[in-house]
Amino acid sequence: MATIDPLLVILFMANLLILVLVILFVVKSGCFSLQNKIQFWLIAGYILLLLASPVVIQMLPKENFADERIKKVSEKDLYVQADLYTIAQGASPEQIKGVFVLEQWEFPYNGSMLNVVVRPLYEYDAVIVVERKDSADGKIEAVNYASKPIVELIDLSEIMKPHKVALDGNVLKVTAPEFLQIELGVFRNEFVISQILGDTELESAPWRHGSQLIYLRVPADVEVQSEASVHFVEKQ
Amino acid sequence: MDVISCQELTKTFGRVRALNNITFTIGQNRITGLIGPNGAGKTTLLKIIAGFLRASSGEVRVFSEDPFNNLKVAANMIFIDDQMRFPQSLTLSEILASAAAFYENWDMELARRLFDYFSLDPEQYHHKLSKGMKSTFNMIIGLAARCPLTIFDEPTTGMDAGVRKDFYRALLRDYLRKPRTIIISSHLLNEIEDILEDIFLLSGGEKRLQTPVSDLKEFAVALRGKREVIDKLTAGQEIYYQKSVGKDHSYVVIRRDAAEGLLKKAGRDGLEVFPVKADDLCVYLTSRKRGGIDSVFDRY
Amino acid sequence: MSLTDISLTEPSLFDTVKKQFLYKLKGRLGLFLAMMGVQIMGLLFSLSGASSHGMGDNFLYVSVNEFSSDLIIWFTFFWIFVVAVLITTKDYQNIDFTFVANRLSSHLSNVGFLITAAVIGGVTAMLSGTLLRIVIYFIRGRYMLSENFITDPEVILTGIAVTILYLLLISALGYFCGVLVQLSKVFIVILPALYIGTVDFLARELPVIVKVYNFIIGENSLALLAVKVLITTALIYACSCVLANRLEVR
Amino acid sequence: MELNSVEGKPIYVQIAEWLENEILCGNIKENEKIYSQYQLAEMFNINPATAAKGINILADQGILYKKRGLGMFLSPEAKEKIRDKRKNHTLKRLVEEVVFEARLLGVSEAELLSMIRDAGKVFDEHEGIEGG
Repeated sequence: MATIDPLLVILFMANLLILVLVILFVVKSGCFSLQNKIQFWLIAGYILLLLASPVVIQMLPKENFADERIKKVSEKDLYVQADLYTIAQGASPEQIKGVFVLEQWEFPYNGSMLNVVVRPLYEYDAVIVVERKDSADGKIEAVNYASKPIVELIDLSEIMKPHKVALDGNVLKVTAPEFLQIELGVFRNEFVISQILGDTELESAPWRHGSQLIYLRVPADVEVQSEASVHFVEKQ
Repeated sequence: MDVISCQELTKTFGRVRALNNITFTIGQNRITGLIGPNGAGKTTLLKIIAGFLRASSGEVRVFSEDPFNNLKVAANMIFIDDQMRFPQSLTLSEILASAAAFYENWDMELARRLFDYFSLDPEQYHHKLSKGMKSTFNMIIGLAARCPLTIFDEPTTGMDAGVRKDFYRALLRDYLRKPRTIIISSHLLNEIEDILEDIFLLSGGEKRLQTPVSDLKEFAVALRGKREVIDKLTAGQEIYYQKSVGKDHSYVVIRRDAAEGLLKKAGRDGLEVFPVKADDLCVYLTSRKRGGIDSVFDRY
Repeated sequence: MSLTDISLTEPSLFDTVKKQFLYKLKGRLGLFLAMMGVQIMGLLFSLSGASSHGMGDNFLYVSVNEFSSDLIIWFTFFWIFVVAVLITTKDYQNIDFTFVANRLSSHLSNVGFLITAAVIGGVTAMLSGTLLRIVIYFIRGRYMLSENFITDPEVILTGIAVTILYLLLISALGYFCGVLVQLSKVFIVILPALYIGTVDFLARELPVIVKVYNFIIGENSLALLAVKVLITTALIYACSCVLANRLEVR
Repeated sequence: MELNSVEGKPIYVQIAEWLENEILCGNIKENEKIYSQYQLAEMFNINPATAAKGINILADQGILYKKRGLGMFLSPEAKEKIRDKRKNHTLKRLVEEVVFEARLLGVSEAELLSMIRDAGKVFDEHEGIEGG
């Protein structure tokens, strides 16, 4: 037999002791001298409340439910490991599975120099990839690619916040997305259910980090410079 | 046929012999008083009759059946004592309703009237009653159940004198209305003596006497007079009780039929003859030592 | 005079058991109150969540709180064990024998009571899980709730069925232990020792016990589980009745 | 009437005596049905069997007679029989006791007779007061 943490044993025993005391207190007590009728209605009320709860739960407004706001991920998506860094190494974003466009921008631009700044500086390493277009069409296109963050089989990409990209003179400002903190409540099936129906898929489901990448396509005649690290790729 | 019959009934608890070789019968529709000092085995005997305990040896028959674990005996018998337990969550009136379901002959009207008379609150809980009130309530159950065999084991524990009197009167009147076999155990005879038909004396786990109570008063006589005269007269008699009175007088209790011849002579010999009170006789017959507590001090 | 003059009641066993069963149900409401207390306590303990873990990157931090009503079910198991032991004690037995009873009718009505307790316990324990979800919904509104928040009826029914089966088995075991203790107080010492021994020593030395345990508890088919548990339960109850049938009462 | 259980007299004897007194007082007429054992049991709070024994004493002495299925009735010569019996038994025993006591105390026969006479006078006066 596996060794058991003595602390757990003590906690378990303490729990049992409390339970015994509660049962004995209720059963033995002269201090619990409820009229039989009150006792009966208390118990009946409790059972009725429980019987009603499956109905009540159906009627609760569910706008705050993950299931409602976020699509459940499919088996297919789950095992796609989307690595955005291959883009930085020259892969075409469209060819990578699991990568999607979170947001895109287009700016008319006639200058010859473009300064890309990242805010907040030093605190954030944005991954920026720059591709020089074939022609000088006077347009800067920016695409915010992302891979799906998947937690407990839930695709959180819908609530992912994109970067902010703005052009001011010859400065293209890339601002990090608002930091999102999400609390998720999930329910495990009771062991009596899982004995018969098997464990929920959750148990084995992997988690996926979501990551983001800013892909800039600049006119052929624009020179890009930046204090942040910028990856240049050639158009394939 | 008899309601109860026991043949050489013996009951031991471990090494303790609670009942020893008891043989008796109790007929139908009689009120029998089971009298004996504390520890005589009264409760044990009654519990065997009720089927709660098993006889170690011998044969017990109640309604011609072995009472132990017998549903038929249980359904026709009720056993009232101060150890009776009821569910704590039930009020007295709910307990009465439950009892009514169990006993075919249950008389709810009687129970209600007794409730009123003894001013018991039907909404009260049994475990909240005082000792005397508990006994009163138990007694009401015992009476209202109207079982062909009704056993009261020391039913008046904790009752005050007035209630005790009322109880015995209620018992008698209900018995007159619906005769049945009733056994009442007590360590004192005097207060139940009148309503009894038979008396069963038990002491040290042995049967001492079973007789109609009307014969009990004539069962023995007491003689008082000079010690040597008494000693001469009573030589060879069974002496139930003996006590020294004054310097050279003594007081003895002997069987009346054995003494019949002596009694005539007694007056002439200067002896006084007394009747013996029934409850005194019971004490004499069931006491551990002849001569009573005085015997402790006499040879001191 | 002869005995034929007395009109004696001829009770039927079934009738007596029925009356006693109803009497017990009425008189032991407090035990269900205890169940309520135990389950609500389990629910309160479950509110904090069984476990939580988190994951984050530059843009997102997700913390996941896992909730489970397993604890409520375990508490209910414990409750029925205590109840089963409790009703074998002298106090409860005396209540039986105040009115018409014999050993068999007393046991049968106890078994009936425990079956009722198992059914009520099973239904309430599983549904407490649903109640737990509702409570969490209201007190932890900021959560995004997901995954099994709403359980399919057939899943709940399966859960109820399995819980009831376990409760039946545990109540039978508890009753058996109680009866053993009534037979001899020695068992108060022996039983816990045996339990610890079984878990630790015997499991190693006697794999049979583990096999028996797995045979019953490790069953994945509801129908087979039901058959195994019901037969075992019936056997244990039968043993208890036979063992205690010669006991003296009151 | 309350029964006296302190005095050694058995209860059924007391019942019989009480019935005799009722008969002597004329509370029960000839050929009238007397109290049943159950009525007596209820009146005196005693076991009906004991009461029956008291009735049976009188029946044995012919004071009562039995009509089958109807109960006990007072025989016509009941008063006479009771008076005879009491004279021959109770009074005789009392006199014997008085004589015995007188002997023990050395009281002469003449002295005793005068005491009896005095007691009779006191009794007569008492009756007179009650009557007047």
